[in-house]
Amino acid sequence: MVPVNYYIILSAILFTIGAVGVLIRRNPLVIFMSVELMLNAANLAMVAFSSVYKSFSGQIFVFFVIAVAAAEVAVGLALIVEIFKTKHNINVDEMNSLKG
Amino acid sequence: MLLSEQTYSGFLFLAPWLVFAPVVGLLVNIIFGGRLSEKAIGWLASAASGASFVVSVLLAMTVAGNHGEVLRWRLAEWMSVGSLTIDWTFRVDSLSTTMMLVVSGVGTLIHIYAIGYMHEDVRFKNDVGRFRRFFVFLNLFIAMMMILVSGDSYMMLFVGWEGVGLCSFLLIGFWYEMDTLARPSWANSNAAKKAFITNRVGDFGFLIAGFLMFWYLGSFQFDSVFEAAKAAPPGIIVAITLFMLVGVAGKSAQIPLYVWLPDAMAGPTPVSALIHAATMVTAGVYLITRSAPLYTLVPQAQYIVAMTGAVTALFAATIAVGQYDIKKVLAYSTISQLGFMVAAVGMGAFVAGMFHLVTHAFFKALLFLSAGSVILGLERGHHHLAHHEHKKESDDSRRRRSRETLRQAQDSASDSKDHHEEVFDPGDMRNMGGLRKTMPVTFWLYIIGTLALAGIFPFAGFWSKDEILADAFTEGFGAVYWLLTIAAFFTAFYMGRQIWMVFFGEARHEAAAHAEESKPIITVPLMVLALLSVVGGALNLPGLHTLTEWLEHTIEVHAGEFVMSVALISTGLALLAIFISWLLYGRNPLKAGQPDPLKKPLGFIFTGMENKWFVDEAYWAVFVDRYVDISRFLADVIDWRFWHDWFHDKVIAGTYNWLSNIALNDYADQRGIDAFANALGKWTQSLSAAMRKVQNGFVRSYALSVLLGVVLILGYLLLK
Amino acid sequence: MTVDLILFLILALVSVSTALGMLLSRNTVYSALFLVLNFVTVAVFYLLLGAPFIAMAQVTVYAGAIMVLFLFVIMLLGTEVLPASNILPWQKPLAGGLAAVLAVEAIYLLLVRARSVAQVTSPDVAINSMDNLREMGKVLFSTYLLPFEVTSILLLVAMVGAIVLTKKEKA
Amino acid sequence: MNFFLQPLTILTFFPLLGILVILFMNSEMKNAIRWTALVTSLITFGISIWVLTMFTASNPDLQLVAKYNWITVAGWNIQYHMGVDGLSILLVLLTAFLTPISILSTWTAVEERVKDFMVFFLLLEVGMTGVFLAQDLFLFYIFWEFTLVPMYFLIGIWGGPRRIYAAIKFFLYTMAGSILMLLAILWLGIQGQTFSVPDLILKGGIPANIQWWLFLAFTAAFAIKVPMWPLHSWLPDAHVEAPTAGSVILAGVLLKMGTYGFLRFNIPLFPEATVAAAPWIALFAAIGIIYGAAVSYAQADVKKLVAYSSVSHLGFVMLGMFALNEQGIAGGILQMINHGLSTGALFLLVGMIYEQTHTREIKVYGGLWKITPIFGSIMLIVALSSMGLPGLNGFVGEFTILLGAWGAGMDGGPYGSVWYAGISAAGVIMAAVYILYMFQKMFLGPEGSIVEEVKKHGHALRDLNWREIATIVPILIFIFWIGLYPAPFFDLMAPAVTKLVAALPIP
Repeated sequence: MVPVNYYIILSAILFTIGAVGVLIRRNPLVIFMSVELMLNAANLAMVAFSSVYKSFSGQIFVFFVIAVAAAEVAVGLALIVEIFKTKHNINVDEMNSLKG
Repeated sequence: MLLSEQTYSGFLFLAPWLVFAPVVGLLVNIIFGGRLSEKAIGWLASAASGASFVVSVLLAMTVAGNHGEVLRWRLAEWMSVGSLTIDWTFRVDSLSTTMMLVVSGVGTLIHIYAIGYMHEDVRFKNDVGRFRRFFVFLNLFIAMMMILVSGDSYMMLFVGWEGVGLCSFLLIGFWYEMDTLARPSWANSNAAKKAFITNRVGDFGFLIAGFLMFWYLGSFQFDSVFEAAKAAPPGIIVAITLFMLVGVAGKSAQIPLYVWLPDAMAGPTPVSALIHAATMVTAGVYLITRSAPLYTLVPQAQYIVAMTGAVTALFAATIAVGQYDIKKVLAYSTISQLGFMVAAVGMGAFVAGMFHLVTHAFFKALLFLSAGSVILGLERGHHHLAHHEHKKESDDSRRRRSRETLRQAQDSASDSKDHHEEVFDPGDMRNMGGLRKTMPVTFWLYIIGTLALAGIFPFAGFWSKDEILADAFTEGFGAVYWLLTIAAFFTAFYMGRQIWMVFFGEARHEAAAHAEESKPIITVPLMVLALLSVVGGALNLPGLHTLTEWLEHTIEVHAGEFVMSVALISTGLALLAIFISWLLYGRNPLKAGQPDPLKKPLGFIFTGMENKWFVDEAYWAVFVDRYVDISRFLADVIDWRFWHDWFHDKVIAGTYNWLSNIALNDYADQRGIDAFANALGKWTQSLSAAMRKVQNGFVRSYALSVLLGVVLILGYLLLK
Repeated sequence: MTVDLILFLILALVSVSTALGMLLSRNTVYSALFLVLNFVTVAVFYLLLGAPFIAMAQVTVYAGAIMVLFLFVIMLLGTEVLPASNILPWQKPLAGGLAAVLAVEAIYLLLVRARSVAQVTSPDVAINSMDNLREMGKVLFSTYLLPFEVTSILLLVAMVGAIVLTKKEKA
Repeated sequence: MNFFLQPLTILTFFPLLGILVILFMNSEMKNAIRWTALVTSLITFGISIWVLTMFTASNPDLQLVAKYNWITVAGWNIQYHMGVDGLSILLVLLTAFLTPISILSTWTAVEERVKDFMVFFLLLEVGMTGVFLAQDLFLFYIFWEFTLVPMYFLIGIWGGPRRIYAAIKFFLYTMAGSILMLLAILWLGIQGQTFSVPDLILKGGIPANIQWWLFLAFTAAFAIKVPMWPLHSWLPDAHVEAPTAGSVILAGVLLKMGTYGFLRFNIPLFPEATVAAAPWIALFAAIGIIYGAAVSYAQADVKKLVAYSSVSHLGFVMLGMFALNEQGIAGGILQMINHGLSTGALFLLVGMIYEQTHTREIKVYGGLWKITPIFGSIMLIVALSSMGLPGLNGFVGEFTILLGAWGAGMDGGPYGSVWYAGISAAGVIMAAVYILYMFQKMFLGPEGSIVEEVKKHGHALRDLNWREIATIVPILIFIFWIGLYPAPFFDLMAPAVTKLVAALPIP
């Protein structure tokens, strides 16, 4: 059978790819997708552990994560749309009004 | 004595109504007076005062029916603290009922008189609304006077004592926005204030006497005090009686506190008659009589009291000679007569003093009210003229009067400086003359009053004054006797002078020529008083001693003997004085603008008399101005400039400011702590300027630093 | 090598390559489509791990709803391809380096330092069957009732929030 | 729950309820805010009457006691300890009585920031009532300092042109004295293991030399508050600048906190020091009486005149209390009430005319009695009460005080000389001088220039309206009541006073 370590390593790789995506892409939509990928990586790890320990908790947690992710995406996309409406641009490199 | 059985303390329960009746009267007038007519207001007040009189009569009957036993009616507790207990208790005995009868009797007559008098007065002075106020005050006065005479303790007496002082203040200052000649001025209100404050000086003495009394004799209640006094050290009794004398001097206008009474003539004439002649000013005499058991214990104090009275009697009589104002003459006469009374009670002749008090109340009220009638008569004449002949007034008389008003202004120190040329003084005897033709009723009433005052047989004044003189003579008060006898001579003289100047000769002013006689509402009360002035002597005729027997129940008395030589001397002197006054003023009546015939022969002495021996000026210079100076100095220099501005603002606040600003802020703080803190700040600033570059506002680079953190933490975990 | 392992390795390869594809595509639409593929492979992993309910949820919610929403927005905004920019020039190499370190660290941590755990063998019947759904439901509506309800409120709030955010302001 | 249902707790903190309501009101609803404040203070007055009905006059001890542990850390034993006895019941009633009157007096006088004003005013009432009811030194100190804050703002916000100066001076001056008192309180509390005043009195036994220092420390706080000569310098500033209602409460109640402090703490806690210090207090009191009377005569500003007259009147209170006999102390307490009524009424009346003329300079007035007869008559009664005319309240207090002071001056008494009483009695004459001066210059004589001045602005001087009469008449009722029948008032305090005197080491 497949050792659970494999699943975990896969999860780590996916998570890293997601993290790189957040860091190097300038399109907020892609950044957003990368965030989703990271979430998925974490979910995968949790389901794997749930299977090892024969407990529902991991799965239940994943269920909630999915629900929250849905909510997050709804609000996040709404924000992006709104930003685009006011700035006519969604390049994150041009949004540095936080600069101190 | 079946009646006495029935009236035994039967009417005693009415005692509080002595006070309540006038209080009800004044309350009704305050609340509903605005809707009542003048007549209704006046008669209501008179009825209230009359009710008081009726109660007094009933109480007197009760006392009589009770063989002169002292009766008390306790209304309520007043103060009770520790060993101090003072009640509102009414004391009904022969002495207090005598005073009640005089006060309410004369008071009621004057109330009625005032209905007529004030009706005209408020119109001459253009403030009809003030009619009601007058009667409210008058009723208040009756109430306070009743408290004074019916109180069973020194403190209840003191309530009335100060209360009448208040009424006196209110009524002297009744026309508070003008002077006696109705010009806008502070004069009347100054006179009122002067009266109150002078009385307060006397009350200070009364209070001190009270403190001594309480702590050494243990009570304020009359009988307890008298009982305890018998065992007390005489020094204490001397102190008490002399401090009490200060109070008496204030209220009864004796030297040195008499100065307020002449100024008090600023009040309307009924007030002068009621308060400043007949009743309030005699309160001091009543007080000494009431305290007879104290005074008889200490002959030294008695002697001082007697001398005070005698000296006042003569001193005031001399001033009266030099006065031109019809009421001022009477005012000094009142002081002089009060001196007689005080001298009498000082000598221990309490009955004589009370006797003179009663008769004096009759005839001096009569004289004042008649003088009021004269003044009104002149006012009417002047009013008449002002309406019809004002323009025709000759230049000559105008010039003369302007000169006169100037002199009057100089006469009274308290008068305001501003005065107009065209001011007519209806009270100035130099404006009168020949009034016997225009005002015959008043003339005859005035004659009766004068004869009574001068002590001519058989008028009331003769009997009472003579009893005082006889007592002085027989009791061995030689100096007092002579002082009083000379004073009696002066009395007859200035009264004669007044009669000749006012009623005889020719009118010296158009107003006098057109004077009109007063209405019956004014003259009828006068007739009653005149009748009393004639027969009042019957109260205590030698041999009968009705009053003596009456008062015997309350105070220790001795029947005054009738000394024929004394009577003959005083009557003879009085007749002589009247004759001299005829020589000076009656034979050659004064002409308009002519100076007083006494001026030449007496010279500076007359100037002194004219100017009241400059006592007011001296008091002003010694006390009043100094007090003002001291309080100004304390207020402006000590309290404000030194204590407030300099010490607090400059020294305390200034030092604090200096400490905090210069010493701490500049040196310690700015150059020490601040310098260090600033250096620290600068360093931080440069550091943060470098760090700032990291904050580029790009979300991705922030995320990168997050990742860096994650890597570092993980690395740490790995290498741990 | 068992069938399971082979299947896992193939799927893992697909999963990583689609993730990289998402990362490296210039066109956003392609990125989205790569991601859909990735999600589907992850769903298969869930099935392998005996979590059919999560797998279904993954496919419907993630691969279906969310990614369709993404595509809608991409089309709506019309910004499939962004012009090149040279702001933050060191961002890319730094990010790549750090990510590599992270991956190495994570794998090392998991393989060397972590306590070795048993292989995923013969999943439990209760878990690995159609009972899974029933059991999940029971747990969800008993032990986790409150979080469940809170989540529903969260979704409602998100919905309202999204509407409010994108609503046109009345002038 | 029991804690909140104590009558004294309710009495003290009830105004907070009103504040809560007012805080929720729009600050533009001025009339509604005024009514709320008025009704709150009236209910508080009602509660004080309720307390009075539960008060047993014949009991000399503390009554209606509420006692709970409050702060008991580090060996401290601080309690929430409230109680009322004959020494304080009248002052509590006075506070509850004057507050609605003051609020009523601000109806048209305060137009700006009405909400803040009423909140501060009700807070002030809480503080004042607390001061008179607190039986724990620590609690007392908190209430004592608490009153400073609302008063500071009342003067500083709604005052006259120099209000900031006056407010800061008032605050700092009072604070300076209080610090010393705080030290003494801490010493007492730590040394005695309790802050409860009755317990400390019961325990007693403070060595005489330490008593002296503690006595002085307490005196520093109270003498400034009274204020005793020569620490009165803040008073004219505060009075002149404070708004009318502030002056009324300042004169009516706040100053009494000082004299009450002497009565509640100095005399029973430090009996030996009290007896030893009595001649000195009497000396300063007598100087204050004469000095205050003389200085007020020379004032050009009527509010200042009344302020200095307070120095004189409070001198009487101090003189009476330190006579250490029943007459003196009972008279002192009654005089506190009298001064609150008379001087409070004087400030009210001055405020009423000030509202119309906007000047307090005496010399521009004159002849007002003719124009405003009701106002003049009421002023006359109040003025006479202030100068101690028998039959009105002022006399009863002054007379018993002077009587007591005279007794204290006799052989064996704490004063040792009757001169203090004798000289102070001369203050009665001087009171007549300045009061009559004020009355004459404002109400008698010819019309003053202000009459024309006001007419120039298009409206004539008017007499009191119904609201103003309603404000002043309750005070008049008490002026006559205390003057004619003070027995109920003396009865309330007599047992407590007897107890206080009996505990003193006087032969």
